[in-house]
Amino acid sequence: MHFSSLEGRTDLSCVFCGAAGLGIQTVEDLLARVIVNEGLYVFGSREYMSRVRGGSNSTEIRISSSPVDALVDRIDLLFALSAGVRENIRERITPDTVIFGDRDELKEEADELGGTFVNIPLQDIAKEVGGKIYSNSVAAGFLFGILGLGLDGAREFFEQRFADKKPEVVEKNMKAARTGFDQGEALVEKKGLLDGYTRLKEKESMILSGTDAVGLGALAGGCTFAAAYPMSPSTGVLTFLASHAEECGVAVEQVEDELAAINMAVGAAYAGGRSMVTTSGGGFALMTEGVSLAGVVESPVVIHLAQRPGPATGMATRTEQGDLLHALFSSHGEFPKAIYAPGTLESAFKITQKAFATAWSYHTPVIILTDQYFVNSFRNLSPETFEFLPELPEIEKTGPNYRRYEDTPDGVSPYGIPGWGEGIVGGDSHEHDEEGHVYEDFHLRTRMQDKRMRKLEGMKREALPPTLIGPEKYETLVICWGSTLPIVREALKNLGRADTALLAYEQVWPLHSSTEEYLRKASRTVMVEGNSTAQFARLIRCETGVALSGSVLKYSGLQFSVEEVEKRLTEFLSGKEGSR
Amino acid sequence: MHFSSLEGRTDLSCVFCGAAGLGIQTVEDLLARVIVNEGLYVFGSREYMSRVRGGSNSTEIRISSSPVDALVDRIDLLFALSAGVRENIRERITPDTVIFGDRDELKEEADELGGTFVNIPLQDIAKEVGGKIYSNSVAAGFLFGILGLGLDGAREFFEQRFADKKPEVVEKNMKAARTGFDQGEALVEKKGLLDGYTRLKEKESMILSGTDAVGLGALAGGCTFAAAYPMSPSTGVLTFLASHAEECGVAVEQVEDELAAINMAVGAAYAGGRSMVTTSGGGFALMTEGVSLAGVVESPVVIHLAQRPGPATGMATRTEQGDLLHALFSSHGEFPKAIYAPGTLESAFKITQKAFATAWSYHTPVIILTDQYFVNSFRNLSPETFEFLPELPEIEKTGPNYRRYEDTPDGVSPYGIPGWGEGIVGGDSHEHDEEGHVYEDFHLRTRMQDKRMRKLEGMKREALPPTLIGPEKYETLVICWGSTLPIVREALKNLGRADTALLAYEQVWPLHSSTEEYLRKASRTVMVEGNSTAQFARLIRCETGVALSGSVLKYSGLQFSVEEVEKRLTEFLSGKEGSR
Amino acid sequence: MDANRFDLPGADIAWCPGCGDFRILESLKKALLELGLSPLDVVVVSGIGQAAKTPHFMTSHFFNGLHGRSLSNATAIKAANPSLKVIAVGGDGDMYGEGGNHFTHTIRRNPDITNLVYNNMVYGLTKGQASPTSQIGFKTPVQVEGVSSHPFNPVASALIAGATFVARGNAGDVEQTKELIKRAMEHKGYALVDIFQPCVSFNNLNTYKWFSENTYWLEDHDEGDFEKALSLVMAEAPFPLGVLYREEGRPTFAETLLAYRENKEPLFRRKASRNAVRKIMEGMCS
Amino acid sequence: MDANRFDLPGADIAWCPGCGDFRILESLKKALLELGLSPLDVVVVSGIGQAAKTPHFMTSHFFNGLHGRSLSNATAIKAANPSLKVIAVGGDGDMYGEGGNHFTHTIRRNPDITNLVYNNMVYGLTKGQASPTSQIGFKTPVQVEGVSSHPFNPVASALIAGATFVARGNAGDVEQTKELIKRAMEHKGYALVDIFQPCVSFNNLNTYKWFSENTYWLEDHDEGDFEKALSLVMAEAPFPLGVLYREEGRPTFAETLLAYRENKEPLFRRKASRNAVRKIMEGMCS
Ligand SMILES: Cc1ncc(C[n+]2csc(CCOP(=O)(O)OP(=O)(O)O)c2C)c(N)n1
Ligand SMILES: Cc1ncc(C[n+]2csc(CCOP(=O)(O)OP(=O)(O)O)c2C)c(N)n1
Ligand code: SF4
Ligand code: SF4
Ligand SMILES: [Mg+2]
Ligand SMILES: [Mg+2]
Repeated sequence: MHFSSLEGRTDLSCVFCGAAGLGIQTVEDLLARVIVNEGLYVFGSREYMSRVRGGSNSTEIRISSSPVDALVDRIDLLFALSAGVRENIRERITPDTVIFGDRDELKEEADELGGTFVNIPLQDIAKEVGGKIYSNSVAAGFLFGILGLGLDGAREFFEQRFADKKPEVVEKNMKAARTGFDQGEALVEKKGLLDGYTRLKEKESMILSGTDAVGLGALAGGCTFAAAYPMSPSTGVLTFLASHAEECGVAVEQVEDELAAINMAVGAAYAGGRSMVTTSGGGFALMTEGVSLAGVVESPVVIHLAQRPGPATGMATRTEQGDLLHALFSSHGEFPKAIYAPGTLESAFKITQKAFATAWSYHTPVIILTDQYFVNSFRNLSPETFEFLPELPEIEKTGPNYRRYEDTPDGVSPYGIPGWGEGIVGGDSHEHDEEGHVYEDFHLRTRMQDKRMRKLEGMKREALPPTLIGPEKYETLVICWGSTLPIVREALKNLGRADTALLAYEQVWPLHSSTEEYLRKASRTVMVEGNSTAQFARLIRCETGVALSGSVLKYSGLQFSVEEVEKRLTEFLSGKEGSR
Repeated sequence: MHFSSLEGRTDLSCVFCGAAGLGIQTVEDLLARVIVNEGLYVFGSREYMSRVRGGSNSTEIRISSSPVDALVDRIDLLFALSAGVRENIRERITPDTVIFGDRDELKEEADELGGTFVNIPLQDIAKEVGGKIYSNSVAAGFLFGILGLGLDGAREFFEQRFADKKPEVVEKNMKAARTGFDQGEALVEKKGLLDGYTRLKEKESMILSGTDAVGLGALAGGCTFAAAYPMSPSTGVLTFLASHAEECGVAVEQVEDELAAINMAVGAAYAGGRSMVTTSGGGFALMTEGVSLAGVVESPVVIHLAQRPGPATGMATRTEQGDLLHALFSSHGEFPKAIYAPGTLESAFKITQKAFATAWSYHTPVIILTDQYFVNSFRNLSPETFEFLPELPEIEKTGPNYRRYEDTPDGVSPYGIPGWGEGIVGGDSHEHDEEGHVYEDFHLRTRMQDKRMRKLEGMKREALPPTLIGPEKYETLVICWGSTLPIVREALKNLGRADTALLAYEQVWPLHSSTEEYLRKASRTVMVEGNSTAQFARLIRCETGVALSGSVLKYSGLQFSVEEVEKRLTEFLSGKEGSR
Repeated sequence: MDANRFDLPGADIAWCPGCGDFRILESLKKALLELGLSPLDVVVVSGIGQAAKTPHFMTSHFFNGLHGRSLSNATAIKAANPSLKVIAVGGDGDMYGEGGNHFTHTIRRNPDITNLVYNNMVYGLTKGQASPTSQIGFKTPVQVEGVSSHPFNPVASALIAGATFVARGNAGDVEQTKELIKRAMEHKGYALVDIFQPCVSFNNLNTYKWFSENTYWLEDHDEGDFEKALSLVMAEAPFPLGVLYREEGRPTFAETLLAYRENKEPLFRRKASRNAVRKIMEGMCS
Repeated sequence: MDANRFDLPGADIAWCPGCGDFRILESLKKALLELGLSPLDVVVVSGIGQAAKTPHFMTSHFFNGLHGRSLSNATAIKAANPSLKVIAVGGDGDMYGEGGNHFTHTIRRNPDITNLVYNNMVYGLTKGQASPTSQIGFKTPVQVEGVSSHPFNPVASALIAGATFVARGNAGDVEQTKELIKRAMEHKGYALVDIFQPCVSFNNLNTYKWFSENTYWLEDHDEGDFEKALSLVMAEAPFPLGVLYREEGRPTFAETLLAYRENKEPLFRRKASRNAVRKIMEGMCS
C-alpha cells in the first residue's frame, strides 16, 4: 500500500533519526548484520551532534542487491524515533518517503513532515515489554516485518550482544521485536520489501567502518606503537588499537596532549617501534612542531588525521576535507612527506599498510587523511578483498662505524636503532653531521637539506597514480580525492555521460606524475571537494599550472550526497555553476 | 701602503670575527655610533653560533658616503680577534683584504688566511692596560686610527655605556683605544681611509636594527599586550617591548610555552587589548591551533614570526625564508589571514603598524614574517623617514542587542568587548550563531564560513602592491620578498641591465592583484629567495598559474650577499643556472 | 536586578539528564546572584568538554576557546581589563590534561580569576576515556585493563604551585559548593575550586553515592595553615571538602605588570604611546 | 672496558668556561662508568637548551629532540626497547617550562627512566630570561623589575605527581651528584635528579657560592618517608640535597603495557601480527 514507489527497486534507503541515547546504534548493528547474513549489501552512515545524550542524530542505511558505498539524499523509509526531526532530514523527505513514528511522541510533527506517516505505538509496546529502552527493538522488529525478513537473525544478534547480561534481556528484546514485527508484517501483507532482491551465494559478510579499516591496516602494516589523545572523529582508531593491544603486541598509550603523542611516536620509532598517532585538525596543529622533528631526525611516523570542520573546535562530530594544505604545509622548515587519502575501505586497509611502508622506506612522516564521514561509515565486503602488502623488512644491525645520516645518492640512510648492533645511533633536531651531532657548517647544511629533500624524488616515483573511472577519452574530467570517491563515482554512473570521466586521487602528495597529462586531455575540468577554498584544485594548479574550469564545493559539515553531486555537476556542465 | 685597493672608494666593508664573549658587540655599537656622528652611513650584520661563549662569530660593518643596507661578500678590512677563523670568512678573503690580528693569538693562521696580514699586539696592549677584556677597545681604537677619525666619539660612547661603572673603566678603555689608535694612525700616515668620504650636513643619526623597527612599529601601532616565549631570533622583540612596558603602557609577559602566548594574545584581544606575540618557526608551529582559534573567534592578533632554518631546531641563530607556506597554510580549517614581509627598516616600522590596522579592521590574525638576518641587522637613518600611520579608532560601546558575529556584507562584524557597553559579548571556537553560541546547523555553518571568508576580499583590495624597482619596460623580471629586498636591489644596480627590473613583495598574502600582469609583461622571470623549494614561486604559480622561468635559492643558513645574487643572476641570465 | 538574569532563555542544554554539571551550573548562577553581580560584569571562559559548555547555558559574557587553553585566555582577559570578573571553567581533562602546563604556570602568576574544575574523573565529551584524575583500575574502551597511571591530585598540585586559594566542592552539595564559588570570587588572586562531579554516562565508579560516601565537609579548619592543608589533601579517602587553603596579600598578576604601575586604565582605553615612541627613537639617535 | 669510553674525542664543548654543566657531565660520565655500562647500553635523550646539549659532548646513543619534549621521547624509547638505559637530560626551562605538562604526566606513568635536570634558575641558551625556578626579584632583560611569579618547586611537584624516586644534587659536588645519578639509574621506575647548577654567564644570584651556602646534604634520612620528604622540600633555604624519596615496587610504564604482557620482545623484533588481524577480520564476519 504505502510502498508503491519502492516496487521493482533493489536499493532501499532507510533512515533512523532521534536523540542520542535511544539505542539507534544497536538497531544499526542488528540491521546490518541481518541484512548481510541474508546475502545482501549494506552501507551505513551516521551524522550526530557533539553530545552524549539528547539532541538529534541520524543514520542512513542503504540495503541493496549490489554493492553500495555512498551516501544518498533519498529516504525511502524514515524512522523518527523522537520529536524534533531536524532540518537536514526534513529537506530530504519527499512525497514518496514513508515515515514511521509514534504519534504520541511526535505530536503535530507527524503530519508536518511530508511523506506518508505510519503510526507505530513504540512507547506503548516498549512499556508493556518493560520500559522505554526497548523501543528501539520494537522499531527494528517492525522494520524486519516490512522488509520480509524473519527474526532468527535478531535473536542470534541479541544473544551475542547481551551474552554477559541476564537471559531475560534477550527475551525482552525479542518480545519487543516480535510485537513490532507483527505490525510491520501486517503492513506489507506478507510480501516483504526485499522480496525482489537477489541474494548472494557467497555472502560478503565482513562489516566494518573506515575506523576499522584504518585500524586493521595499521596492524597489518606492522604498527607496534600508538600514542594518541582522544579527539573526534579520530578516537575510534585509538580505541580499536587499544582493544587489540595484547593480541597484536602493540604498545598503546593515551597521552596528556598531542605534543606528547607525536613526540612519543618519534621516540618509539628511533628505538625501532613502528609508530603511529591518530588525531584530528586541532590535534594535528599541536603536533606540527613534532612533525617537523620527524622530518629532520628522519623518523618514520604514520599520522592518521581524521578531518572535521574547522577552524578551531569547529564542528567536532561533522565532516570536511579542509585540512589538506594544513597537512601538507604546516610544520616549519622543508622536508619530504607523503599524504594519502583513501576513498574506500579496501584502499584504507591497503593504504594504511602502504603508509607504514613509505614511512619506513624513506624515514619521514606519512599522513593518512580521512574524515568524519569516512571513519564513521560502514559497509560489508568479503575479507578476500583486503589485500596484504609484503611485510616490512627487519631492521639491520649497525656496524661499528654506523652513521645514522650517511649521505647517500637517494637520500635514504641505513636505519639503525640503539641496542641492535655495534654502532652509536644518534638523532638530532638541529642541522647535524652524518653522525647526528649538531655542527654549524653552511656547506653541511646545504648538503644535508639536499639529502633529505632527495628522498622526495623516490617518493614521487612511488606515488599512487590517480584512478581514472569512466571513458578513456573524455571531454570533461571530474576530479576528487579521499572519501568522496564512491559518491562521485555513483553520481557519474547515474549521470551516464559518455564524455565524462572521474579522476580519483588517493594520494594527494606527492602528486603522481600523470596528473598534468590527464588534465591536458580534458577540455573541461571540475573538482569536487569538501572545503570552501578548493584546496586540492589549488594544489594542482601549484604543481601543474593548470587552473581547473570549476569546482563543486561543500562545507556545511555534511558529506556530499550522490544526488547533490549529480545535480551540481549537471549545473556545472550546463554552465550554471562555476566555482563556489 | 696596504690600502691601495681602497683608494677612491666611498664604501668600505670591515669584518670583525672572533669568539663570543670578546666584546665584539661593544665595538660594533661604538663604531656605528662614531661613524654616524661623522655624518656617514653605516650598515651592520651579524652571524653567530648558537652558544654564549666561544665559537666563532662575525660582524660585517659597511661604512659609506651613501645609504647602505645590504650584505656584501667583499671584506676590505678584517679584524680576526681570535684563532679559528671559519670557512665562511676565509672564503671571502681576497688578495685585497687587509687582515688585522695578533700574531701571538692567531699563530700560523695569520699567514694562511690570504690577504695582507698586519700584526697588532692586541693582547700585550690589553694586558698592559688591565686585562684581556680591553683588547676589543684596542682594536676599535686601531680602526679609528686607520679610518682617520678622532677618539672624541669613543670617549663619549664609553662614558655613556659605562655610566654606572667606576670612572676608571672609561679611562682604561680610552687608554686601550688610544694605544690602538696611535698604531693605526701610523699605518695610514695621517691620511685616514675615510678622508675622501663626503659627510652629510644633516646627519641621519638614528641607528637601529630590524628588531627595533618591529618593536617601534608595534608600539606606534598601538600594541598594548604582548606574550611570548623566548626563541631566537624573535626574542629581541620581546625584550624590546619589556624594556618599554611601563612608559608605553604595554602589558608584557614571558609565558610558559607558545601555546600560552597565542591563547593569551587571543584572550587579551577579546577584552580589547591590542595584542601581539613574537616567535620563530617551531614556536609558531606550536601556536597554529591558537591561530586557528583567532580565525574562528575573529580575533585581531599580530604574530611576529622571525624565521630561522628548520626543520625542527634547525639552526637556531641562522637565517632562512623557509616558513612562508607554513605561515600561510598551517592551522586547521579555512580563514582569512594577512602576511607581511618587510624588506627595510622603514617598511618594518610602517608595516608593523599596518599589521595592527589590518588585524583590527578585519578581526583576524596577521603575521609579520622577518628572519634572523633582518632582525639582527642594523643601519642608520633619519627618524623622519619613519612614517606614522593613523591611530586605530576607539572601540565602540556595545548596545543591548549586540551580536559579536553579526553577518554583514563585508563579513566584518562590529567589534565589541566585555565591560564596555550594554551588550553581551561572546566568543566561540566552535561554529556558532551570530551571538557566538555553538549551534549545529548546516546552513548556519555555510553562512558563517562565507562571512569569515568574505573578509579576505577586503583584505585583497587593501593588499600592499609589490614595488617595481628598475625599468618600467623589462624583459627580465627578478622577484623577491622580505629581507632580501636591499640585497637584490643593490645587485641589480651593480649589474646595471636596462632590460631587468626587480619586483619586491612586502606583503605575501593575500597577493596584490597586479601580480599576474607584472609577470605576463616579462619574457623571463626569476625568483630570489632563501629556501630550498622556491616557496614564493610556488605560491605565485598557485595564484596565477604562471611558472617562473627559474629561481635562485639559498638555504645554507646565511643570507645572500650582493655579489652572490649578482653572480647567480648573471649565470641565470646567461642560461647557466636554472632552478635549484 | 532580575533573579533570573544569569539564565539563558531557550538554551538547549546538551548535558545528559542527571549529570552533575546541572548542579554546578545552579551553584554558579546562585553564587553570581548572591554576589549581586550583573551578567555584564562577568566573563565565563572555558575550553572544550562537557564542563566547558557551561558558558553556552547561561547569560554573561563568555569566551569559549580551545581544549586546555582557557586559563591562558582568562589570565589575559583579566589582565586586559582588571575590572571584569573572570571565571575559567572546565573539566578535569581540559584543565589538568591538555591544559596541565597552564594550570601550573597560571597559578604561579596569581591572576585574580576563579578557576572551576568539574572533576568527573573521566573524559565525558569524547565518550569515556580515562582522565588524569581517574582512579587506578578504572576501565574504559582505551584503558581496557584499567588505568595504571598514578592519579593527578589537583588540590595538592595547586598548593605546591603556590595557589593563594584552594577549595574542593561536590556537585551534589549545591548550597555548599555555591558558597565555595562565592568565596573564590571574593578572593583577590587565583582561586581554584575543584568540584567532584558525577558523570552518569561514563563513570559508574565515581557516582553521586560514591562522592557523598567518600567526602566530608571541613569544619573549624584553619584556612591559613599551609602544612595542614597539604597533609589533608595528601590523605586517602574520605576527601575533605571546603576551603582548604587561603593566603591573602600576594600581588595579583595585573598588579605585577609594569603596564599598570602608572596607568590604571584598562588596555582598551589606551592610545598608542606615540610620544614615548618618539622618545625611544630620539634615544636611538645618540 | 675503556675508562674514557663515554668521552667524545674532538668534541667542541659549547658551554661557557666555568659553567656548572661541565661538572654535571663529569658526574654523569663517572656514574655510567661506575655502573659498568657501555655507550651502547645507554641512550641520552634531551631537548633544547645548554643542558640539553649534553649528548653532543659525550659518547653514547643519543636523541636530541625538541625543546620541552624529551620526556615524551624518552618514555617511548624505553617502552619500545626496555633493555635500553634511558636518561632524559635538560634544563629547568626545558623540563619545567615548555615541558611542564610532560613532566607531570610522565611521572604519573612511572617509566623506568632517569631524568636529570640542570637547574640553573635561568634560561641559559636564550641568554638570560627567567625560568620557572627563578627566584622572586631576579632581574633580567625581560623581567626588568624582577621576577614576580611564585617559583616552581620541582622536587615537591614530582613528589605530588607520584614520582617513585626524587633526588636533588649540586653541580659543585661532583662525587655526591655522581652517586645520586647512579642511584637514580639503579632505581626501577621514574627517577628525578634535579641538580643545582650555576650559570656563570646569566645568573649572578645563584652562584657556586650561593648554592653551597644554601644547601646541605641529607644524612640519616629515611628515603621511604613521603611526609618527611614533602616537608623537607617545602621548607625555605637551606635546601636539602640527596635522595629525598624513594618507593620501590610500583609497576613501570612498560610493565603496564598490554603489548608486553605475553610477548617480552622489544618492539623492533616483532612482525606484523597478521594472524591476529585475520582473526579480527573473522570476528567482523559474524
Ligand atoms: C586539541 C584537542 N584535543 C582533543 C580534543 C577533544 N576533546 C574534547 S573534550 C575532551 C576531553 C573532555 O574531558 P574533560 O575535560 O574532563 O571534560 P568533561 O567532558 O569530562 O566535562 C577532549 C579530549 C579537542 N577538542 N581539542
Ligand atoms: C618551541 C621552542 N621554543 C623556544 C625555544 C628556544 N629555547 C631554546 S633553549 C630555551 C631555554 C633554555 O633554558 P633551559 O631549558 O633552562 O636550559 P639552559 O640553557 O638554562 O641549560 C629556549 C626558550 C625552542 N628551541 N623551541
Ligand atoms: S557524558 Fe557525563 S559529564 Fe558529560 S553530560 Fe553526560 S553525564 Fe555529564
Ligand atoms: S650560558 Fe650559563 S648555563 Fe649556558 S653554558 Fe654559559 S654558564 Fe652554562
Ligand atoms: Mg571530565
Ligand atoms: Mg636553565
